[in-house]
Amino acid sequence: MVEPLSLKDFNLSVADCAIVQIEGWDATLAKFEASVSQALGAPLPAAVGETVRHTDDLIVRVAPRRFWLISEAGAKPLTIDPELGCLVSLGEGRVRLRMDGTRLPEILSKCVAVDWSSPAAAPGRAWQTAFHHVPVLLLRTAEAACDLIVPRSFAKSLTDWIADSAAG
Amino acid sequence: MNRTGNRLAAGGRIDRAQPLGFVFDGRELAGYQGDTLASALLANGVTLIGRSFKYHRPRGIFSAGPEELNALVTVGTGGRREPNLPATTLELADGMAAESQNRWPSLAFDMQSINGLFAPFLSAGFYYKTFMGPTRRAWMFYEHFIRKAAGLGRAGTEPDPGRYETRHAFADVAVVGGGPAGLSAARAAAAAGASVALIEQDFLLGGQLLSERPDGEAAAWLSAVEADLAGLDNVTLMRRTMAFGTFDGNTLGLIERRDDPAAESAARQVFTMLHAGAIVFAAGAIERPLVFSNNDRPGVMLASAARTYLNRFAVLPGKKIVVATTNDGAYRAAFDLAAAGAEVIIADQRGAPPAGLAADARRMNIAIRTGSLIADLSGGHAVKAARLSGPDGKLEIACDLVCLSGGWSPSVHLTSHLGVKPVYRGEIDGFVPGGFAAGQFGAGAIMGRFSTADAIEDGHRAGIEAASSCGKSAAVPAPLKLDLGESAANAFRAIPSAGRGKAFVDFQMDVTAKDIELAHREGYESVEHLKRYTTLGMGTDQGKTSNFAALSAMAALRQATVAQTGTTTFRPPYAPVAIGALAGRAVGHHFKPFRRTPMHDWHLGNGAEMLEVGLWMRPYFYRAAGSDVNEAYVAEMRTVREAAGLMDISTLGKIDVQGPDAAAFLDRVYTNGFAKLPVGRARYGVMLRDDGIVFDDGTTTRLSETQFFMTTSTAKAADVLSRLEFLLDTAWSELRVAVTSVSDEWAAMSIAGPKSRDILAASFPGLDVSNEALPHMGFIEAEFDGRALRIIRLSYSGERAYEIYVGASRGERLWSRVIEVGAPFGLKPYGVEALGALRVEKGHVAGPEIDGRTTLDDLGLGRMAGKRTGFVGEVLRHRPAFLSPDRQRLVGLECIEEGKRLRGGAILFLPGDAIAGHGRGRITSVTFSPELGRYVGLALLAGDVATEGSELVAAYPMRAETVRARIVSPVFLDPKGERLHG
Amino acid sequence: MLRIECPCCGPRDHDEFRYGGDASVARPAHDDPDPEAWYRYVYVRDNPAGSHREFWQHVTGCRQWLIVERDTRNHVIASIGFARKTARKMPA
Amino acid sequence: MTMRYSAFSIFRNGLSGQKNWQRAWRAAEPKPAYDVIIVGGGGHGLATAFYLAENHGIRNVAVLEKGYVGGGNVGRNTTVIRSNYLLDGNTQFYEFSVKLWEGLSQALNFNVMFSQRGQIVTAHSADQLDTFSHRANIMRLNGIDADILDRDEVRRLVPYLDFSDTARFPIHGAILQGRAGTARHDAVAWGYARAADGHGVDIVQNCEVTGFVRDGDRIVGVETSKGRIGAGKVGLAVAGHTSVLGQKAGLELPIESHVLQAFVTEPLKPLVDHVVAYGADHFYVSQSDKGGLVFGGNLDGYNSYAQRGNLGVVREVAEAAIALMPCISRVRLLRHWGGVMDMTPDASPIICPTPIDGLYLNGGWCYGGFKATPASGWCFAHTLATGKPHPLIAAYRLDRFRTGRTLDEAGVGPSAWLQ
Ligand SMILES: Cc1cc2nc3c(=O)[nH]c(=O)nc-3n(C[C@H](O)[C@H](O)[C@H](O)COP(=O)(O)OP(=O)(O)OC[C@H]3O[C@@H](n4cnc5c(N)ncnc54)[C@H](O)[C@@H]3O)c2cc1C
Ligand SMILES: NC(=O)c1ccc[n+]([C@@H]2O[C@H](COP(=O)([O-])OP(=O)(O)OC[C@H]3O[C@@H](n4cnc5c(N)ncnc54)[C@H](O)[C@@H]3O)[C@@H](O)[C@H]2O)c1
Ligand SMILES: Cc1cc2nc3c(=O)[nH]c(=O)nc-3n(C[C@H](O)[C@H](O)[C@H](O)COP(=O)(O)O)c2cc1C
Ligand SMILES: [Zn+2]
Repeated sequence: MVEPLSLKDFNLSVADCAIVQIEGWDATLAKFEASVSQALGAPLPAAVGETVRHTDDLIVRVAPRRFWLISEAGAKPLTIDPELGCLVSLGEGRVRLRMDGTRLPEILSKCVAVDWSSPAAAPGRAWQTAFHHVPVLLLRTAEAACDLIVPRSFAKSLTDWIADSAAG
Repeated sequence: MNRTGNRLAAGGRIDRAQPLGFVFDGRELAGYQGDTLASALLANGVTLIGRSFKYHRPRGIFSAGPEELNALVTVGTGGRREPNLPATTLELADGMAAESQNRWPSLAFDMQSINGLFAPFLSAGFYYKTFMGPTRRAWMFYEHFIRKAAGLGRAGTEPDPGRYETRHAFADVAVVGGGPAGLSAARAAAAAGASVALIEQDFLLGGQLLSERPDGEAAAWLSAVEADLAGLDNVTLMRRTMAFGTFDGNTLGLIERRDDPAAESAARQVFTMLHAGAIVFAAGAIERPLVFSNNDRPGVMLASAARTYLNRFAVLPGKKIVVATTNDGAYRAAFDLAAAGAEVIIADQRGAPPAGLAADARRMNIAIRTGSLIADLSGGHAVKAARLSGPDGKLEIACDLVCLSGGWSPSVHLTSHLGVKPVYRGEIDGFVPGGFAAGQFGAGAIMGRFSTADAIEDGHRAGIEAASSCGKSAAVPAPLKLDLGESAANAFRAIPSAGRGKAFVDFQMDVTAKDIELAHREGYESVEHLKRYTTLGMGTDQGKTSNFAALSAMAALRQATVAQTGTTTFRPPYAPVAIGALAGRAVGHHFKPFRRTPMHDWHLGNGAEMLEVGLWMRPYFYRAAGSDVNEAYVAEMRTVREAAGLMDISTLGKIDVQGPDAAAFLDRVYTNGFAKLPVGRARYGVMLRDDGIVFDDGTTTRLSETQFFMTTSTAKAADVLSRLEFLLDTAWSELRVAVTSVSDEWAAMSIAGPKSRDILAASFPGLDVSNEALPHMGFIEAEFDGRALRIIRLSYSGERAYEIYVGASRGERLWSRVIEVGAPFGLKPYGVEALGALRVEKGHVAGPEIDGRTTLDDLGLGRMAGKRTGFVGEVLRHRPAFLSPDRQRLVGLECIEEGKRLRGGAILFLPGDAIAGHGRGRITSVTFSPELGRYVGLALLAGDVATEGSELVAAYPMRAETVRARIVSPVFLDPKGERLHG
Repeated sequence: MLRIECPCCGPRDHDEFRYGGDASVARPAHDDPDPEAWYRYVYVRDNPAGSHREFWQHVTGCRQWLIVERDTRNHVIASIGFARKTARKMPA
Repeated sequence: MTMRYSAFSIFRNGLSGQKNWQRAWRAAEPKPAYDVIIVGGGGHGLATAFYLAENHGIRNVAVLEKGYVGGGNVGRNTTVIRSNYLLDGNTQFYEFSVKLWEGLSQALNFNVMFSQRGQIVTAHSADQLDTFSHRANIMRLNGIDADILDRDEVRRLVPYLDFSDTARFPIHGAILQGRAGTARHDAVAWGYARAADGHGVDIVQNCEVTGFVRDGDRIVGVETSKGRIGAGKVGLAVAGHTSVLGQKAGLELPIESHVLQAFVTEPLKPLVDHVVAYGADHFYVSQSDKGGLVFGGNLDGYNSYAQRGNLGVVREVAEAAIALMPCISRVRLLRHWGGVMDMTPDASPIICPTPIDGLYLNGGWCYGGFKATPASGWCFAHTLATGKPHPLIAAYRLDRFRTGRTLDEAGVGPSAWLQ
């Protein structure tokens, strides 16, 4: 359905990605975070937009009480005590667009309002924003590389947009 | 080429090594790289360029920038046709073909110039006073001709093949204007450590410095600073880029012209939304003309423009030149023109020019007539002579160029877009920015700092302040200095002269001094009334050169000060912007990118006619079932009722609701209860708005004690989620509930019909889907191809039916499997038209009934709420109007006239009623029922006449139809629901 | 563009947000039976020309509902915070 | 006695160098008191004053305008006039207004250039065409002209729209009201002002009402920037500023002020001969007699008194414009501005006596009040003169939100502008 793209100075490949969303309740958030980071064996990102890489999982704080566990190797079984929070998997509904190349910032600037040079978009940061009104999550993976996680139903339309932006 | 030799042999910022050919009104002409269309035309001795708006007077080139109001041309043909382009801003390109406008049959001979003869009667606003008879529709007749006469260029009617780009950019400091002030501001801000974007509409940096001799110290300063900036990687130089508007949040709208005919595929213009930490406005100032009789003749030009053509473009626009001025600035033009070999005389309205200037003039034997002004000009298509009048009497001077300088107006446009009114400053007799929002600064001529030296030091200061306002305050080296010794004197108010001919204030809109007097006489004396009554400043240039003269004239008439009369409102864009550029990439299929279900490609591959529903592409019907929708949907209904049909329902909104308080939460958002819903069971639910009107409906399934799976209508999915989040965040934060959209997560299909269970069993051999294991409203969970699978036994069609949900990545695989397994049972896919028809037969309400005006009771669903309280909308749904007996309620209708049919949108009357007004109700949905063999429909009908069995008349005036119908139960088949159960 | 500085995502154009109207009107308890209270909550607005407390949801970001204090005469934003009332301060 | 406008008067004044024209209306300074004070010199306020004098012989009337007459929404709107309303109460009112428009230039002796060029709203699916047919049926049943067009008929009328097979939202058909059209907005304000002035009404500009004078719980006058002025009755017609004055009077209102933008292009030779509205999104366009394409879209979507909008809507409108008429791409935007809209929860107006003795309200016109100007003035004048609502505005009561008798044409609910 969605084709990869390979140009001079810009590449786009498409992959599914396992995402598990976990969310804790207000009053018991600290306990929730403790138990989750214990279960994962990793600290949780302290602020929205920060990420923690752990083995082949990426933990992203997408909202004050909400985290995404994004894993290359398929979702891991994880259980959450309902008294502390809940869990829902979202990977089926998202497509990961993996992009790199020196033209990336220029091409991205035609797609999303992300200040490539700001600390909040530095490598290792996550940035939720709108791509022509569609909610997307941008993961800055390196100096000139990022993943853009987009809703599956829009994936084709948005990659068409990116391809056209890359064309000139 | 150069047949009139206006082009000098040397000098200018043009590249004589790169000649360019172009065409104007069919004439082949030549210019150089670095020319504008205007400079190239002048070089070729072309002085008649266009016709004015109202009187069709001949007009020439007036300025050298975006303030141009005479020399408008049309470039391109077909979809590339672009009217009303100022020749002064068009960068000359090889092969450019331009046409003059607003003339017929030709520029030289224009029929409508006879308007000039009627001028005495075509005074400002004359059309408000006539064209009112003989009949009431008379205006429609006159308007036809008035519209033809009005307008300037003609737009194309074909689609634009050009491409446009939209982008976002960020900078600590944005500097608008690449003149001395802007350049030194950029340099200072960059040195302070800020990232800087320098925005210049021209294709060269330098601003007014480009009008200085290209071999002088100004040029040296310019190239030094430019090299400087080019070397810094925290500075972006944006040439050919106009800042068209200032918006909230220090956002600037920018348009970059690329117009590279070589690269069709590349964007011809780029629209940038620049988010800046701070903005320095260094947009400079624009020279004003003088108002006198026939001041619009071709060959009349702003003094600074003449100087620009001479020094930047190496074009000497005249040989015998009269320079009329009120200030020192124009002397510099006079001197340069004289030095280039022209014969120059200066008419200075002031009693005495500064001694220094007078001496210089004498040395260059330039005559100065002090206290003098131009009384009149002669010449038709080109100026021939100027009549001066002053203390030493009248004097007629033959000339081919007249240069005007009535002082300068700071370009405050962008600083006013956020609603800040400019303020008057006496020492420059002009308006400067009336203050700045946080993070905004001004520098140079825009602030009334008119000398280059001042502009540079002012820009330096502003650059430093702007940078430090966004936390960048490294030490900054002193600015490169440049002093051209201009005096900034500007305070002498130009005196309009009263001659016999028309004295134009707004050349493009043909507004004259007399029009302003008339407006005042008739009481249109507020500057905003003046503008609207005379159309002053309403042309393509928005009065950049003309507004000030008009304001001061009105002030004089009102015996008020210019400070009191004030200015009209400045609005974006600073100069006109192509609408295509504002749309950018979001055109064609990129306008509202659409959504595909996981089975999208299968539908396309299997003859589905697609229909867009709220950005989703859905199968409307399948061509295999019939050649057109009416044939197909009936066939598809039959399949469902007799065997089984498969429908893609992936577009349904799906929301995961979890938490210890999830059940309590649902009890509050739905009109019916969910707390007692057993795990593994589904329930239909309706939500209200706070005002008691039905908001949305759907089913919710309890997956566990603390987890629910909610579905919403396709259309309302986003609104419902947002609403739930609103309630949890703002009102009920004590509830431990999380809501998450899982609409994209699940591919969903509904299999409906008597054979559905057999097909289900065959599709999932391992699963027990017996009535016991999976009763109506039951739910089971399993896996398919390693992905979660949910089956809920729900029916919309009234047949035994199941909704199958599977991980989206496996949607198409499962769909194909069920289709394949189901084929022997007669399973076929069906589309939304059939779905809609099936639900009507079953009496289910949908969009047409849930129209944002109906209540639970209107839809006959009151019992769902019963005596419950405490849910959203519960209190206001009992307002008096909703309880009145004639409130329209849902009923069923059947057509009782042979060979006739019901139609949605028909208006209902009682048999006795006059067929007029709003009737007793309306038909909301209809379908042909293959089962009943006739048309049936749902309607909203006044409760006081809605007795089952009685007759109605359905009127459809648009088809001149009336049909008799009978009121029946809205459930047309299987009222007991036997097909659902068992 | 209004630039709304989301407490957890940073400054964004307002078209990343969904407007939620006047935040100064207090929603009655879910089981409040008083029609007058609901009428006032749903319909009556101060609609000041000046400082206005209003709801915005960061829909294409963290999806939090925020309360923004904004001057309706010039769109200048004075303060922004989460709408959710919580004992602890939320991690930004 | 005001000089009559006619071809002849123009001819005579042409010969006498335009020297003999009189002021269109006097530069009145406020008297100590009036029988009726109308607050707001917009279309509705001025029309009300005119009909008070013309229909009811009440001439001791002042219109108080804080700025210049016509400087509000009447002077900044996209001037679409139509009567294609669905709901009982709206349909008849707006049709009455169109009927008044049809004779307005003659009634005012001022050419308001009412141009019945017809309004076309495109439909983009069979369902949408059905809902248009429902509307058209209601219009016909109420004696209003309406036609349903198929794709080819639309194409014949407006060939420059996108009929290609790549159109994002293909045109399926349209609804046409032939008697709909546009008028010269400023002329409406000036024409009513001049005609009211001719009847003796004082039109006072630069006079901002800052408060109300009470005698017990009755309002007997207003405080203004030009001092206190007594009044037998006070009628509010301040559109976007209704809440501001409502507050001062202690009137609780279901109104929010929102900004709506409008756009105009450079002057062009005739291109768009109708009013054309896009059924698939927020965009509508007509061409002014001067040649500019005048167009608009949706609200900016947040409370505002700033009379200016932002880039988001500028982009959305441009995108929709090109989706509907691709040839507009190289036409250049000349100017865009905003107006302050008095939005009600059902997007229908409020005209009625208020709970406060002596105070009458005319507001809540949202983005649809220009077309209503004559009928609104006519009916509000009746209400002020008789103390009782005119039958045509019976539905526009302030208490309808309490009772539930709202008129929600779009069915979007109390916070339309939040969607
Ligand atoms: C961009 C835009 C497009 C529109 N398009 C259309 C359209 O196509 N068709 C249509 O029918 N309608 C349209 N409308 C709506 C229409 O313009 C308004 O509903 C209508 O003009 C409002 O009535 P009015 O003319 O009396 O308001 P206004 O002209 O705004 O009059 C109100 C007056 O009250 C004055 N005022 C306010 N406060 C005070 C005070 N304290 N003291 C004294 N005076 C005061 C204001 O200065 C103003 O002059 C549009 C509106 C806008 C902004
Ligand atoms: N009395 C006089 O002779 C007199 C009066 C005024 C100015 N000046 C001269 O003007 C200069 C003042 O320097 P300055 O830098 O303040 O003004 P400037 O005119 O030299 O530079 C302003 C620059 O801003 C650009 N600009 C304006 N609006 C823009 C927009 N919206 N988008 C992009 N670019 C835009 C212009 O193209 C120009 O290049 C001095 O050289 C001075 O000699 C002389
Ligand atoms: C129907 C209509 C046509 C307009 N045509 C023009 C025009 O041709 N040129 C122009 O400069 N402004 C035009 N305007 C806009 C006005 O200049 C002005 O922006 C608008 O009335 C709002 O006033 P303001 O900008 O002073 O606040 C037009 C406005 C309307 C309502
Ligand atoms: Zn956020």
